[in-house]
Amino acid sequence: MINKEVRDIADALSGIEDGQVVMVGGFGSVGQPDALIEGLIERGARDLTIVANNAGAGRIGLAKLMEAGRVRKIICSFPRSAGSVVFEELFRAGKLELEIVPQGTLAERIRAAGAGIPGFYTATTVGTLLARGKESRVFDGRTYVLEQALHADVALVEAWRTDRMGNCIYRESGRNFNAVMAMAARTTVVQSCGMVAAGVLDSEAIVTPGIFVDRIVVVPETANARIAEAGAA
Amino acid sequence: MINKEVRDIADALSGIEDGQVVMVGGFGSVGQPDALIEGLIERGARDLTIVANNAGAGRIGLAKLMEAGRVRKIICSFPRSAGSVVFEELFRAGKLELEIVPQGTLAERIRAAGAGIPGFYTATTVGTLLARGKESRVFDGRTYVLEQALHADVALVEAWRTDRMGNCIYRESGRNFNAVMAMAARTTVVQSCGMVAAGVLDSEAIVTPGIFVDRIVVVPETANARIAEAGAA
Amino acid sequence: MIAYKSLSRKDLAARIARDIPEGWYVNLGIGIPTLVADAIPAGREVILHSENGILGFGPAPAPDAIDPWLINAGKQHVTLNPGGSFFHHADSFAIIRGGHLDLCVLGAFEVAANGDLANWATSAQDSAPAVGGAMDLAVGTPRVWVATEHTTRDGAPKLVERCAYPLTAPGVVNRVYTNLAVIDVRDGHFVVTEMVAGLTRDALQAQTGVELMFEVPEYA
Amino acid sequence: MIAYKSLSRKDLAARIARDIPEGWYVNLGIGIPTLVADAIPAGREVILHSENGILGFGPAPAPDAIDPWLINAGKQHVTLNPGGSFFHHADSFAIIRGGHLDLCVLGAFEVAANGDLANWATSAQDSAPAVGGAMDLAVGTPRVWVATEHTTRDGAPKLVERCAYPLTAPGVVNRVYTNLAVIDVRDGHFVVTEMVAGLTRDALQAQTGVELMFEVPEYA
Repeated sequence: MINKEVRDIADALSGIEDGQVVMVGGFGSVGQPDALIEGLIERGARDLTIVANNAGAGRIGLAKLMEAGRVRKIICSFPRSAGSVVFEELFRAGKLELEIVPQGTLAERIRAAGAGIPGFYTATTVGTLLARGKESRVFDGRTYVLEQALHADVALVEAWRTDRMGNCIYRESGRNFNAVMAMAARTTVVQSCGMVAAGVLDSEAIVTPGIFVDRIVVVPETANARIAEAGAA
Repeated sequence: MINKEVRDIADALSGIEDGQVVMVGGFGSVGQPDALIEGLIERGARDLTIVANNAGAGRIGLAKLMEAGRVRKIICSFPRSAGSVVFEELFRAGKLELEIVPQGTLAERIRAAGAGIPGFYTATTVGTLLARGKESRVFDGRTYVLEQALHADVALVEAWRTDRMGNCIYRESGRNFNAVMAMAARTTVVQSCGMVAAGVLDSEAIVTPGIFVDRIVVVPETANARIAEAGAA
Repeated sequence: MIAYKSLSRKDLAARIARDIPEGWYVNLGIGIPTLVADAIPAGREVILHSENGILGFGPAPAPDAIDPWLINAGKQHVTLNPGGSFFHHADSFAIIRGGHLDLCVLGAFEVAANGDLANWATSAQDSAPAVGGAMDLAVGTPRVWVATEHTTRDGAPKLVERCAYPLTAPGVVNRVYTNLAVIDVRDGHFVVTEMVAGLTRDALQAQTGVELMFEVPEYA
Repeated sequence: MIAYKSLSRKDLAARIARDIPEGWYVNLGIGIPTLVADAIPAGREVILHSENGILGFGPAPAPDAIDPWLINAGKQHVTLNPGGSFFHHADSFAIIRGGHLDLCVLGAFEVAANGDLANWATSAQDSAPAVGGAMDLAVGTPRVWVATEHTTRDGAPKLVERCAYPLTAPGVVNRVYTNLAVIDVRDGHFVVTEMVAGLTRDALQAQTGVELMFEVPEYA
């Protein structure tokens, strides 16, 4: 019987090695797999490239991972925000590479990786600093830039409910980048707020079919909230 | 109050003119908006380009539209199939242009149109007759061809349940091309099996948000089945 | 000098809201644009889109009714209106990039008479500015309105001949709502269509970095 | 001539099913491949994908339990297993093109020793062949197995040096299951790993359009 649930966070993150590309879901703190991020810090892999919308806030989660010196590069749309103190320090000190990608391009590059599309064109960034070095092309009289698929070794995703087959649903605005990152990595690890029996999730409403998911670890909502709060304290 | 429901099929199809590109959802007969196709035949617009997975079967639906001489060109993945007699006749007589597009490329070109992506690369067709005349490009040592977005003037879609805001859910394998075509047309017309009050459809399970939908006409499932049967008789 | 009263941020938001018809799909940026949500006249259905995957979000919840899973792109707690829906980030930006929204209202550091918008980076030397969804919105949305104070806190004009700040997108702004005036962008010119009571053309021009055209009568 | 018994279509399907481990995500083409679905050993979970937006479909329903909304890509009525899901066509081919399936099993007009597959058009002069999802499957799936009779009805070989029919995709086939043998495609060669009882190497070679390599003992 297929069963993608693993015993604990350490099992869920096994195989993550130095130098890998790790996608981390969430937007703001919603849908962010905090327990997996903590586990990644404990695991100790270094020289990581992180793909996420933000570059962390405070000294928890992604910021803590960066502060621990594990991140070589971050690919994100919104690095500098209220509370992005760790990012600022490291970036100013030249200890962190940064690739700024407009949010829609970031989402589409991730989806492209999942969909077997190596490159696509978008009008976003045309005529701006962020188009520097990008190839451009005209379709129907309008200029677009070429963007390439963004793949990952591992995606860390938070879902609301999952089943043993790996099917996921998300909750409200917790869906965000999680559902696209789940498609784009060689190994997709889901931090689930709860397991249900196969067949319980509505077949019409499954957002991430199990085919995209490799491992699931259950972290109840309350436990995840405690991690976030403990970090913030 | 927003209300996208229109009175009848004629209202739903108003504005469709000669020479337009019309997308028609469905795969096989499932999710095919038969009543809208009948309405399109009655409307009389000519010189149409039809985008659909199939080129019709028997002498009903799309086949009837073609037999009536209204279609200049068909863009599809599966033109010749059991029962595609009208297509065969017209095509052999040189009365119908054909663009064969692999099914995945067809779906992605339609999605690209809806997503503001004018072009993308895919490995599908590389090294085959269907790559003739296509621009190719190498990413990471593998060759891909450039495919362009496929836009439409009108998309004819069948949905299972809709609300006045235009939100749609589909039923089982009836989702198919309908959900992507709904994104890709200037005007999206939905043949709905039934209306529900706004807020009844599960916000997590809405497949086509109302923003993609312009008009809805209710055709109960039984009525649609009668149209299909009458045509087949 | 003739007396005039510039609009408060709240009144500016209300002024913008007045121009949004029922049925439009609208994305509101951070800052003054966010205030537009609360200013839409009661009973007028305008559907708000948020980059993080929401259509049809509603006003902030009561403090005791906050749903931690439901925030907008500005990371504020919101509610969901009946008929609202959730989707993932790629679908959310398919909506934006695909031109499906009717309008976005954005803040700005500078707007140029040719419609250029600068609202993300404060200098070309800033190597880590946060772009977020601003470029996608500016490029993808058929109507881009800017909501801004007419000048910076130091009194420097924000409406200029050419933007000095890095562009968010070239030639995209259709209209600017400031605390002093409503100004269309037409064929490379700023055209003033409305001014606050008591303001003179000269006084508005004096606070603007490029020559204005006027479709409003001089103060009388 | 030594007696041998070629596999029936059903036995061929069963032979293929034997090699599909639990947990694989599999797309089955029209024809013999479709029969594989019913041949998967009971209790072994293999998840079937259909181009028209289904993961986890199950066997045909009883005639009185047909659900008109639920068909597979071959337009046959099917059922949905617990844990199955529906999605739209672009997502369905994202699964295919993105390399997420473990396996597709396709029919063929011809397979070449270099892995070229021809299974869609019967001649380059046929200007209206139906390609469907064949090219996407052939290109996107990491393992492509072909299920076919070893020869055409006329006895012409289907395993050839170079395909004469228009290609579906070049160099994609990993393995061929015929009614006579199981044949791997390795480094430009067909390598026979299994033959039906009683068949000789020579007899198999005689029905094949290109030189075979053998990893099976000669019939003894």
